[in-house]
Amino acid sequence: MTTLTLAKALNEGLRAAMDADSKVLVMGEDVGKLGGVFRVTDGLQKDFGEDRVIDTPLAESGIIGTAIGLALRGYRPVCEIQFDGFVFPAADQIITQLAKMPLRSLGKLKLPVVVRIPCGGGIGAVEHHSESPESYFTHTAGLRVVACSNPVDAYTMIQDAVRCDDPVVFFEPKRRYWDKADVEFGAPGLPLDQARVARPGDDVTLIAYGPMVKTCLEAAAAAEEDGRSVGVIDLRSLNPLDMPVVRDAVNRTGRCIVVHEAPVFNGLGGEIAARVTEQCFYRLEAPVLRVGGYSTPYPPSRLEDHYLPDLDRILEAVDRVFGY
Amino acid sequence: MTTLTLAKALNEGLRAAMDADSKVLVMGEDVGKLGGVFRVTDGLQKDFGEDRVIDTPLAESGIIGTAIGLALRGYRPVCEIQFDGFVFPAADQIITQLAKMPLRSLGKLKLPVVVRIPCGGGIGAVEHHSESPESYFTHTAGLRVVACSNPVDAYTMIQDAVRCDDPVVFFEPKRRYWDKADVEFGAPGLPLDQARVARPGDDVTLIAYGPMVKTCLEAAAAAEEDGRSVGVIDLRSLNPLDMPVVRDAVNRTGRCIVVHEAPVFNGLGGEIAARVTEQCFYRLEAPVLRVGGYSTPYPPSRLEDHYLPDLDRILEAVDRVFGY
Amino acid sequence: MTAPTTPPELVQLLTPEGERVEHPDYDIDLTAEEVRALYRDLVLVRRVDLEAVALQRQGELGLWASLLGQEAAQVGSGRAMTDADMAFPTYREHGVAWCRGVDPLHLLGLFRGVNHGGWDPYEHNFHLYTIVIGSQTLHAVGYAMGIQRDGAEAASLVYFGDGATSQGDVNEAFIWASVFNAPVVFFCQNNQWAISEPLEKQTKIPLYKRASGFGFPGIRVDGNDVFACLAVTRAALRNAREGNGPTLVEAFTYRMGAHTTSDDPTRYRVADELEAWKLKDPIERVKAYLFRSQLADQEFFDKIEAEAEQLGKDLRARCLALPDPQPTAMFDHVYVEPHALIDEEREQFTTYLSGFEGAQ
Amino acid sequence: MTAPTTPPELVQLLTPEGERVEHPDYDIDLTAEEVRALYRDLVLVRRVDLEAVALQRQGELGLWASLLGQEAAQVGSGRAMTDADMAFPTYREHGVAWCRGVDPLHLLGLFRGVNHGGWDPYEHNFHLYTIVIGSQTLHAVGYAMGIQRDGAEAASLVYFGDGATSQGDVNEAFIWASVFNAPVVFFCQNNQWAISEPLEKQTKIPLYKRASGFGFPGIRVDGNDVFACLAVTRAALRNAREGNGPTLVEAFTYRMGAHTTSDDPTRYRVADELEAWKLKDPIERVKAYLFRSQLADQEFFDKIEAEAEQLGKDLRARCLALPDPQPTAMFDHVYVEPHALIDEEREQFTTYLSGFEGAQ
Ligand SMILES: Cc1ncc(C[n+]2csc(CCOP(=O)(O)OP(=O)(O)O)c2C)c(N)n1
Ligand SMILES: Cc1ncc(C[n+]2csc(CCOP(=O)(O)OP(=O)(O)O)c2C)c(N)n1
Ligand SMILES: [Mg+2]
Ligand SMILES: [Mg+2]
Repeated sequence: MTTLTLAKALNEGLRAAMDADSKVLVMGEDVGKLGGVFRVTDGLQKDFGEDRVIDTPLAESGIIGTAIGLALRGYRPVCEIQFDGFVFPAADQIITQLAKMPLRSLGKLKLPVVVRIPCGGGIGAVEHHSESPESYFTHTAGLRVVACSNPVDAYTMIQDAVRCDDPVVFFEPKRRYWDKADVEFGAPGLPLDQARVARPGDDVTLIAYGPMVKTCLEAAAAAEEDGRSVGVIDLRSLNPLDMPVVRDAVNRTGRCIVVHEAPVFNGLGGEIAARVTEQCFYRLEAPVLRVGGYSTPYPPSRLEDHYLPDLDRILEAVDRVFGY
Repeated sequence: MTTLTLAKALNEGLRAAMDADSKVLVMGEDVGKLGGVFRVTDGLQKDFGEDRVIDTPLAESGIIGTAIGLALRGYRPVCEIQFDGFVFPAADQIITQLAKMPLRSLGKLKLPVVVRIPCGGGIGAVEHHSESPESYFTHTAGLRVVACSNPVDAYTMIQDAVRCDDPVVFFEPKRRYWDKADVEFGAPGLPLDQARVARPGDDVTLIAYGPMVKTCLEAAAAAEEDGRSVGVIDLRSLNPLDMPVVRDAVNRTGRCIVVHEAPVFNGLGGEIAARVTEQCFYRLEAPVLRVGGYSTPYPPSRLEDHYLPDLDRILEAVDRVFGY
Repeated sequence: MTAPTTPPELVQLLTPEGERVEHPDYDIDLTAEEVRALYRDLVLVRRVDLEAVALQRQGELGLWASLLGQEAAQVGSGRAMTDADMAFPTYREHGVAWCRGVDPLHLLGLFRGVNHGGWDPYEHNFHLYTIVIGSQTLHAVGYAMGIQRDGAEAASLVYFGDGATSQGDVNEAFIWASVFNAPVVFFCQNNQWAISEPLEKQTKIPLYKRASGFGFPGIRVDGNDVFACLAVTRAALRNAREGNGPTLVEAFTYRMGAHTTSDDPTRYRVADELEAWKLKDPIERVKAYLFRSQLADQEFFDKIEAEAEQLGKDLRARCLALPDPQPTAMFDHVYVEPHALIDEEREQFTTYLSGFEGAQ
Repeated sequence: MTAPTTPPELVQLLTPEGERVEHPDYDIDLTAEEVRALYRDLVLVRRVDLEAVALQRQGELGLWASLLGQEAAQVGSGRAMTDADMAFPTYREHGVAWCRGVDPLHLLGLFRGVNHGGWDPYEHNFHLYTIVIGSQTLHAVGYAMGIQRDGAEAASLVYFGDGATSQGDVNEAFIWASVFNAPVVFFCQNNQWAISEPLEKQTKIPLYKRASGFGFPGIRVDGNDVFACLAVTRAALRNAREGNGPTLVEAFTYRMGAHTTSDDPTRYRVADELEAWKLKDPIERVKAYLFRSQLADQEFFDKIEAEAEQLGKDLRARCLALPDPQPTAMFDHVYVEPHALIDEEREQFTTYLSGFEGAQ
């Protein structure tokens, strides 16, 4: 057991993946000497060389496009997108090529490419550095989308993502990069497509992923003081969703709130709400509520505390869901 | 009154918009002499000149990026994306610039840019020519997203979109381009952000837009023979949604089905289902059901009839929604 | 052989009249058999194309993108590759597919809508058709970076059109290839048109010059001259394999037909242009050369003609016999590993379908 | 004046030692007053930058992207514009902002997180900062196409870095500008680094040569020489306004500081490099020139120094006084016209907020 930050857990996970398979490459802007702006790739170039840890030209479409080509040649590239807001120049390569080429080839081509995206707000950054673009990818068939929320998962999930033969978009909660936990090297985690009951609860189920898991756990603890038993599910996998775990929880509580940083409108919360409602219709005491970002571009950082779901907003939703 | 196809109605609408305001430009690939691959811009270059109807280099990011620049200089560009599947190279300019620049400027800049996208399947085309990418844009704050379903709306909506001072993503149902209706030149339509009750109904409400409106109307007619009164709402505006119209209908029927061609997973249907459930919770006799594309890339054309919602799939959902 | 008659910037080894000419930097020694083989390729490839157009007209294909006029560019470059090289085509490289040994039936399958690409790219080292303009250039560069890492003797050869040169991706591919010195040859078929847009909508200067701004050589070759296309591409590929980095080859040619069967070129180009280019037909000049140099006789030409006819007939028959995919096939291969959502939807769909059984 | 000492490809009019040199194609006649004004700009701009770095260190700004070392490139090009020209900056063009008359407080506001860009772009013909690398190059070209349509006497001047040249958008901007002959000047500040990546990760050949492949002129100027930057940009802008199309100007300079205040350059570059560039400081050479040619005396320098101090002090005070925006401000200006969803969310939010009133 070693105490690691989430960033360091990812770093160790990547290191293990590169040790295990010489075809694994890391590529992106500033991933080499600098070790990435969040130091997730720190030291990897020094240890694995410039052929396996590639500082690329500054162009995201080029990063994903050449990663696809490398994958076609048998490599397993792990691409870093420097910040959430900079994934869009690569949208075409991700959506029309990475996601669709395996089907296009009737399974003859596989593209084990991982696209790592530090995501979310709460770090006081300038524009484009605090976004949550997961819905653009969960809506794109052919991609797997996952989000880690803590160092233990980060360590195993990144390795599982690298081992996965499908393309995986891997979200990392940047404001949790410095959160610490004890990580056991070599220990396996939950399968990549399974959700985790982060906290059981009888009265209401909070569904979250990435940075909001911690916030939800805090809200659950606060609610307990008011005598409410609030469960929290950490989805981990955003596409596919682990509906059995979600269903079980909601069937028990009859009340459900989805929490994410992305704008609510047409966000993943809508999908979850619609599915939960269809699958647990007779058990629901209230509509599934959603707490998330507003339908505005991510605001300047002096306003982000208002924009982001926090304890108060979650607890307010808990109150509301009991109002039905 | 003149009988026009939907394509011709758009053409006449664009012509009227260009006549009304000399700042209106049309730009895109093959929009000039060819008049666009669907002839929506037919004859416009001949009549308005190459300065106002611009055949651009073959690059979608360039089209939207330069359109933004032209808008900053006071022009009102109407950009054509040749097919739905080719909008992604422009994703960055649309999502990080077009949608966000007005807020970024605290309202000092407005970007009255229209992005026209022929969308949807059913025409037996090759890959990338049959997609329904609306969710990528409805989830993007700062954009208005609309879809026309018939020649009458096409004629007025395109003019309203051009007149609108916000950026508008304008979806055109390509398999309905050749549908005809009587159009009255100069007559105003519903406001751009309002939904239309395409058919009133007492038992169940179908919510659709673009190409699926016609399919829903046919399904409603078929259901009537079975004694079911099925209403159809043509959303017209996908962001914002016209919730009052939707709510009224669902509160009456207590049953609601959303139909679209895009994959159901994290599609607009999820948002509508979540909202309707929250706003009409006590009136709903059944969960809001969704009929849409599957979570696969758009299939080869020999399979598209299986992929696309049709009469049978809608009627099957109608049966199901009565099973609750 | 005589001195060249075209501007020096255009590499030409065989004139439209079928005369062999010299070029200071590029030449090629072909045996009679090799020339006859090239001629056969050209004729058969055109025949496949013709049959496909006919099939489309008769409603058997949803669409077809004809290569008419571009046979030499495709066969010349296609035959320049070794087995180890990897080709990345657009949607029009039927001639290259032929050279790589891909059964033309697979191409028809795609345009018939039976699948999005039915061949095994690794079997022929011929990647799937890419429809999104320019995307494949980055794949080719990435693949070439893989070749570098493998220490293999191979190169990527990537095809794209004049219109494609305007896409950001293509220019990023130039940058990547240059910076990483990747073993890739960029083969641009400048057929003068991107659907209805003439070349001047994409560039003000000859396209092959684009490369110089990225720090690697560009060269323009007569795209209707199969010898020149072979010689120039072969040299560029060898150069790439030897670690000397990328080359841009601009094959100067002409799209003799419509953009695709959906297109109507009379709306945007004049007939004269086509007539002028007909005089530069890529097949006629090889035929003239074979005749003139007595490398082939009428019997040979008749034999090829007959082979072409048979090929067309067979292809048609096999195309009509192409079975539609099973409905549930749309769920296959979306993911390589099990995926709960796909499984759920497949099951729902199967149940739904079974509801129709016995009905009607 | 003496003969130039730098390689001919680099336009230089003032050596690092403060000597005026000649250039065959570019020269400039500046009055003493003009030179002193440029010096003042350089010093004040550096002072603003310094204050901002200090404010960031003290937690008053979330981030700052220092222009240290790039003052001459920015002031030279910034002063080359007429009022009618339109500038499109990245996130580092504080010196250009200064030349356009934008209150530096607005720049601080952005980095403090008060807004995403608080000035009126039309008031100063200085567009908002663009953070997504390269996007603004297309906006500048589109704007220039608007200028063409207006028949106006103006041009766009768009800024970007060496790293940005790898983005598809920038290359598409080159194509558009060339094909439409748009009145735009591409001003690339090659400060040798894109965060931790040195120039050779973006290109193998000098960046100014990129333009030739797109069919328009490229020129490299000493980016630490304010005279040369002024002369070359002025000529390029004039050329653009006169209908002769785009120019790429590569200002060869150096990022003396960290990429931003979040960056730690000791991880990726050696101290020697910085020392070498210090000898080419853009301000020192103008000071030396002013001294040497007796165009200014100590009193002048002292006055500017004092003005700079005052500017820094004022700026600090005004920065600390910057009010946070109202919470509901995040809903303003998302759309120009009424939008039901925004209205609904604003109302919900207001109700939610009011629940806290009186609480605690
Ligand atoms: C990204 C993208 N935009 C638009 C299209 C539609 N489209 C298909 S082919 C074509 C023209 C291509 O011209 P060129 O690159 O010269 O190739 P050619 O067809 O002449 O072989 C266009 C615009 C597309 N396939 N992809
Ligand atoms: C599309 C995009 N990708 C990545 C980034 C993150 N980023 C910010 S600045 C920068 C380096 C820019 O280098 P250069 O263009 O040389 O400009 P400089 O910062 O040196 O002025 C990077 C990678 C970004 N802002 N936008
Ligand atoms: Mg072409
Ligand atoms: Mg730089």
